[in-house]
Amino acid sequence: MSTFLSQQLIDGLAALTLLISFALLAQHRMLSVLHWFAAQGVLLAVTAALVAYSSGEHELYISAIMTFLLKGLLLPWMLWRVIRSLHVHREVEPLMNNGMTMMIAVVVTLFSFHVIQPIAVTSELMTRNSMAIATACVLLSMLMMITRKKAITQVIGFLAVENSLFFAAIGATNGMPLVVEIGIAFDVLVAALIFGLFFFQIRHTFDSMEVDAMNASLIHKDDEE
Amino acid sequence: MSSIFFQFLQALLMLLLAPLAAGFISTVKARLQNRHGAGVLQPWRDIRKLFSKEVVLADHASWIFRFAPYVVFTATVIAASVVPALLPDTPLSLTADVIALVALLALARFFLSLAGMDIGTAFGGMGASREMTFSALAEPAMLMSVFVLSLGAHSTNLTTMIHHVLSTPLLIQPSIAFALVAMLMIAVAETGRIPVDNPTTHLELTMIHEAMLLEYSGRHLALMEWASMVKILLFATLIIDLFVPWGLSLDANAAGICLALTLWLLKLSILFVVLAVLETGLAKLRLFEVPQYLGTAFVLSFLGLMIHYMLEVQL
Amino acid sequence: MNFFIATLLTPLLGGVMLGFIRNPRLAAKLNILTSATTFSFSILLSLQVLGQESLETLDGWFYLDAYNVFLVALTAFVGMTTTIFSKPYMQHELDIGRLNEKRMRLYHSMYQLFQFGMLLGFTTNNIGVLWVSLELATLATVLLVSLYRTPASIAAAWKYFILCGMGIALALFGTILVFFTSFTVLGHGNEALTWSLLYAHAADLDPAVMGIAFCFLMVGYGTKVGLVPMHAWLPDAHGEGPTPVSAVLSGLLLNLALYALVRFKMLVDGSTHSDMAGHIMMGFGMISLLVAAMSLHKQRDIKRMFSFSSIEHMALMTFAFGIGTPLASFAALLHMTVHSLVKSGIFFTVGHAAQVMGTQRMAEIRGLIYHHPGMGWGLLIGTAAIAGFPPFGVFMSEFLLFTATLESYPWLTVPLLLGLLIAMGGLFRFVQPMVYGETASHAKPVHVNMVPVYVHFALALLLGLAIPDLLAHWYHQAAALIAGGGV
Amino acid sequence: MNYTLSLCFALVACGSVLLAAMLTPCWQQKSNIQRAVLSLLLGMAGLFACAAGLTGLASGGGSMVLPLGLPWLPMHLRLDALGSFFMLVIGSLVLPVAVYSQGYLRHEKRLTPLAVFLPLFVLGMMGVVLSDDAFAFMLFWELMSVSSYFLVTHEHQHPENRKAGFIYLLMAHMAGLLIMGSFAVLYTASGSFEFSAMRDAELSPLWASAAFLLAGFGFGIKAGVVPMHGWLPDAHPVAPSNVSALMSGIMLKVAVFGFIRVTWGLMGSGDFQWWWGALVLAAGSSSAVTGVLMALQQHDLKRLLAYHSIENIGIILIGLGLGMLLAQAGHPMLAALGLIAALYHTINHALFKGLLFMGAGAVLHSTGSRNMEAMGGLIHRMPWTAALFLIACISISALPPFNGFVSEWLTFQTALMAPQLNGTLLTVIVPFSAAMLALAGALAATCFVKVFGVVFLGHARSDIAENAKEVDGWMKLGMAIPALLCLLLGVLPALFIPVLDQVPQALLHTSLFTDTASQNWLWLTPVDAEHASYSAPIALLGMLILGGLAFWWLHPKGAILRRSKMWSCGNPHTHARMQYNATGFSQPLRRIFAGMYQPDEHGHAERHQHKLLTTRVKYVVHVGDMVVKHLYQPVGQVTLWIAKAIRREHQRDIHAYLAYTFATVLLLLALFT
Repeated sequence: MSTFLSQQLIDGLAALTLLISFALLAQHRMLSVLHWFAAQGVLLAVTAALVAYSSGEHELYISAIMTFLLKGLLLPWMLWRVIRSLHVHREVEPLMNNGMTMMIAVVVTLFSFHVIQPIAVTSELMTRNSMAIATACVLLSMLMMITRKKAITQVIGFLAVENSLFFAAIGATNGMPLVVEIGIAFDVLVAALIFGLFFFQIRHTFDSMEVDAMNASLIHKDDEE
Repeated sequence: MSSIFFQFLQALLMLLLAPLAAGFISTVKARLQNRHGAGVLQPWRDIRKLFSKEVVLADHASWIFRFAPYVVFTATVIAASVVPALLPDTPLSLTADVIALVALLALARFFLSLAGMDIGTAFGGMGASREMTFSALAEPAMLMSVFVLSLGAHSTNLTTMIHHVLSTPLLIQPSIAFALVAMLMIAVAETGRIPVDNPTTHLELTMIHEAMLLEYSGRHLALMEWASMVKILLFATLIIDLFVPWGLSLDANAAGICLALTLWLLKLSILFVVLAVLETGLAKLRLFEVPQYLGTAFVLSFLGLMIHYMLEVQL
Repeated sequence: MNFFIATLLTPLLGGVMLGFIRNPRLAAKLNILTSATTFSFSILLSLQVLGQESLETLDGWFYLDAYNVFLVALTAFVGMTTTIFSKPYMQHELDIGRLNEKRMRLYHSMYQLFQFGMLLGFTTNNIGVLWVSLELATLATVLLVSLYRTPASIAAAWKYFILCGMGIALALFGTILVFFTSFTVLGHGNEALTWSLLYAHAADLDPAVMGIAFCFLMVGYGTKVGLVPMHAWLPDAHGEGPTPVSAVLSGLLLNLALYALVRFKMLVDGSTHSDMAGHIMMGFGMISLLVAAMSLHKQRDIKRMFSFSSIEHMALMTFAFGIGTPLASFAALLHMTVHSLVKSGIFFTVGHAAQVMGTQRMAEIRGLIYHHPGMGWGLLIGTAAIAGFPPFGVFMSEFLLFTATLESYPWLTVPLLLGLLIAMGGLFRFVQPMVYGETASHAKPVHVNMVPVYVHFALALLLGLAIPDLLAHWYHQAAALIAGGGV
Repeated sequence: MNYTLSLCFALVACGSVLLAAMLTPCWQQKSNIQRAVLSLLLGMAGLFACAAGLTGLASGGGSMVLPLGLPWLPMHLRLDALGSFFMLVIGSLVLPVAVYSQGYLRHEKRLTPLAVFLPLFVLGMMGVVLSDDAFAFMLFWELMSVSSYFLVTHEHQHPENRKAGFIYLLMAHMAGLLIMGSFAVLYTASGSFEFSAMRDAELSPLWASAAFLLAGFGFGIKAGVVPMHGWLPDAHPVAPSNVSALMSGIMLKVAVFGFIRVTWGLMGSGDFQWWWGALVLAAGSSSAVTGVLMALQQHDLKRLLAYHSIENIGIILIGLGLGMLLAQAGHPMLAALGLIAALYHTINHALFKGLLFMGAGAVLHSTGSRNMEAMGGLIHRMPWTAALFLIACISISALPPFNGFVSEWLTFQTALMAPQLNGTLLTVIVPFSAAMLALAGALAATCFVKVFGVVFLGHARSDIAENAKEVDGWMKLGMAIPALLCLLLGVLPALFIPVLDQVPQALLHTSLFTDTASQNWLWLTPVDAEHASYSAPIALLGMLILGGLAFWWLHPKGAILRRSKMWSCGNPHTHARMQYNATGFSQPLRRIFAGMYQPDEHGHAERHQHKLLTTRVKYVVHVGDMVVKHLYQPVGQVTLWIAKAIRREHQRDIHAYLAYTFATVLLLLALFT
């Protein structure tokens, strides 16, 4: 298949990823958030495979598989376990209302395109657009971390950021060197494990998954005159 | 050699004339009040009598109390002997310039006040407190009025200043006039006369100088009194030297000295008559009006200074 | 033999081994042993480098130059002294039941892993691996911060984790951006992430991309450095974790983050040929300095307070590196060294003091100088040293920084001096009543080991009086390297 | 690098204090040995410092380089004329204080901190005087500040002492930073930290003014110049008295030294601008008057003395300011006169203020109180202390024949050079400042009549005063030395001033004493004999002869002298409480200067049954320091306010912080791409 076509495909996938980021931001029900997250993982794996195929860098297949297993299956499954055992599939109430969030999201996306524009002009890379999209995804996922109260949604936001980064690595640079990939993947895994460990700790000590509840325990020490 | 002799003559004159001066003032005052008065020699009699009397000392009077009279007396007399009465330049006149002279008097005052506080009576402390306070306010004013002259003469040595005044042609200098008035006011305050303080008063809560002498007796009292008399004469002579020095004999020959002596006595008597008239005419100020009085003197002398720069100095 | 490997493997293996040792006393001893070994290897390593300007091994995976060699030695040294301090300290925590054997195991093993992460970060030549190692160190410390499992410690760890996680993610994005432009130059392989090669080809990198990359890296690694406004995690993490962890956090981890930041600054400068990176760093430094200095005046918790002082000093270094002249860089490097020594020393003292009083609330810590003179004087002298009083090294570095500022940006000296003054006031406002005053009744007898503290202060003193030629030489080289010129 | 005798002396002095600081901790347990070692080494240091100073002034100093400090900047030490003089100042007080300490510290519980930090403190001061590059200067300067902080907080069980220490350290640090600033300005001009390079550097007027202002405020804070003096009256009294003596006696002088070193030495009188001198003159006058006026209202003995330090620093500054004005007007010789007046007052103040603090220490030592209202009649129980204290009182009151008068006289003489200045404004301002000087001097006399009268004369006002004991020989000896020096410097200034004259020769390249003046040891005649002259020896001699005569003539052989109850206007049964006390003594001034003091007074009469039957009357007055109230406290409050606002920011929840990071990224991207 011609690089041009693959480029087209990659751009399409990039668009999808952006869409999913928006979806994650918009979602209210915990489980659907999880679904979209899993979908994003799978999408990444596909992108990786595609890039591997088109650029002929076979080590990318490995990372594609890794991604699929880790981000498509393992992490969502873990999170699902957590949600179920902690009974937190209630509605997730965001800090600010949805419309507002969407507005900001759109602005942020435009902004990131504006930021990447100079590169697009100067650099002779074919994958520059996907870099712009990756930037947007990163910022959107951060926005998600900010606007959600529940600890779990924050984590999903965090992992979404990782996903967007991975997408940047794949889509924009045809994948980082394997060692680094593995290292990053390993870190993400460990992070996820620690998260899981934390959830139970938090639940156990605060019997709530609200972040504010935790915050209170920190504030008091500064408060009295 | 002769200059040294005249120096001692001059100092001696100061010392001996002082009681007479005091007597003179009180007699004039008495006459002004239609009294007969005790006579010019009365202070001399008092002093002689006090010398021969025994000293009664409070139980726990410390050595300060006995030491003070001698310091007060000697400091005042040394200061007096520096002021030229007959000759402008005598060997001792270089010993202390005006500033040093003021300082010597301050030393006397310092010990006087300490003596006042030594016995621990309420009056002594009161006197010391007031004396020091008011003199502290008087001192800058006095120096200011002296500066008016010494800045003109480029000197603080009395001799030089006198020569300067003598050499300058006699013309009306407003700055000098201001300085003179200020100096007179200060002199009244420093010597503890009406309207600032009343030397003849006792057992009044208004007294300043006398309050510190209450515990003194015998020779100590005599020295203290004598010192204060010398001080009056000193200030009078100082004013004469600074403002109307004409008549001092520039070289030490008998004729000149005699002329100078007569002129000096004349000037003194005029000054003292004025003082006596003022004392009879004026009432004593309330205690806390004294600062205003001294402040006025300070402002006057400062004005004199400014006028000196603005009108009289040819830059 | 290759000392790189030795230096790195010792803590790694040590960490794994300590994970299986149940007896805490034995574990503590082994902990010390491991760190001591690491330290001796690091010394040998630096001696090896001493000859040549820089050293690359394992086909360029590891790289030592004047800039990081003494940081490796410093890290290993502080790591060692901290283990010595932590032996009695953690034992006491165990005795009063704040910890159990299981957690002690976690503590020791994680401590060594943290060491591994640190050393890897300092020695690696690959900016990707640098990121990985920093993340590793972070994860290890997250577990250490939450060691006590108290609500506050959990919350602190969570905050630490989320904020730094986000930060570190941004850093990774920055790294990817660098790769994005570099693989066009250096081919699609590890070379494109190898710092020494990047540095060599810095001029060929796309300035625009590097600019954007630095923005992300600044925020990302800046979070780890503890720069305002990304610093919120730092006081809590310091305040709630065990004191040895606070000590290494302040003394070492922040250094690593700043080290990484400066490495990237060197690349960016080489690529953009502008002061953009420097100005960004100066801005962050100045703001952080003032905010931290001000916050020092309203504190309740002793460890939080000193963590704010850490922010202040990291800010000073960031500012200095931002100025970028050789003199400023020299000052920053010196400051980095002395701050690590003094601040960790202070944390040792503070830890003991908190144990003696049974609280970290400064209002309840009183009259140290009466019942534990050594401790009291330690805290007092340490504070004086960190506040920048001579003859300690902090004074010397601040003096140099001040001069450098005046040479380049005269008007910035005003806020700089103001910040230093305010900070000093804040520190003494609280330290004085703790050290002095009426003796406190509730003081408990605690087995205290003040030797590491005094060693640290003695070194700081030495650096304040006269910098050894060897070290000065390194500083000069490093400063030249960073600034591209000689002092 | 040339070693000379003087430099070696100086090094020995520094060495022995360093040794003291290192050795004394060895005898933690045996406080006697510790004390002995301390006093011995300190005394040695003082002795050698004096030697260094004298030889340095006589036969020139030397310089050397130590392998310390920055890698590319070894530590430069140099002993020049100015340094030698201040070495002399330091030595002449450290020696007696060392002797004094041997007795004073006998009952000290926690001797070790003192025994470590006192020598370090002295070392710091000597180092400042010796150092010849900015880094060494700052190093020793801050060493001086920090060690003196530890000495101030030595008796830290009292909260107010801790507060004083804190403020002191803060101000000292601020001073240090400002001074560093001025050095940095000079550094940018010269490109080197070495003073030798800074001397040659050419400064633009703007930068010169910046350096001058930085140095002025920096050293001014440390010297306690109004209005930066707020820390001083709190800090000096709370230190142990021997330390207070050193702090007031020398440390403030080291600040003066620094000021002279930077302005006269490094910038050079060529760079002076007319308003510099005017500023210094104004600061001096205000310090002199404010200091003494505040002192008058104190009844804590040591606090009172501390305020007098402010006054005397003011007098020194008046001399310096006049010198700067005259130098700028192009009269180096008259400038030299001003400089010499200032230096002379420097050493005088070191001596009598040291003596005063030692005396206060002796009183404190034997009564256990600093409160003057509790004293009285101590002259009977502590005759020696009283006599020596009196000498100091006379000296500080600027009365002949003691030393205080000489320096004030010289300052007056300088002030009378006003006509030499160009510009009518200055020529009027200058005599006015002279009047202020006169006022300060006279008020000082008032204040010390109060001090001596209330503390030593009259009846004992309490049991502690009743049962006071005379202090031991060491302390007497320690006080006797400066007392003797006060007299010598007062009587034989004409011998000492030619030695001083080295300093203006080094700084202004001109000598004060041309042929006209250098007549003989009898006469002190700056400029020339026509202009002004003062002969302390003759005056003293005259007074002795006259007093002797009077005594010999009046004092009868069988001394008729009867002791009896005091008369007290016929009411001999007065209670000790009826005496004038400190508060009463200063009441007139409190009323005259009420506008400046703003005292808060509370009178209150307890009446019994009937409204005419007053049983007891209570009167409380407090005079606070306006500067502290209107300058220091507001600054502190603002700081706390901001700190609070920031702390509120630190209590938000995690989303806020994430938002911060997010915003920061966007901001950076927006700004820099």
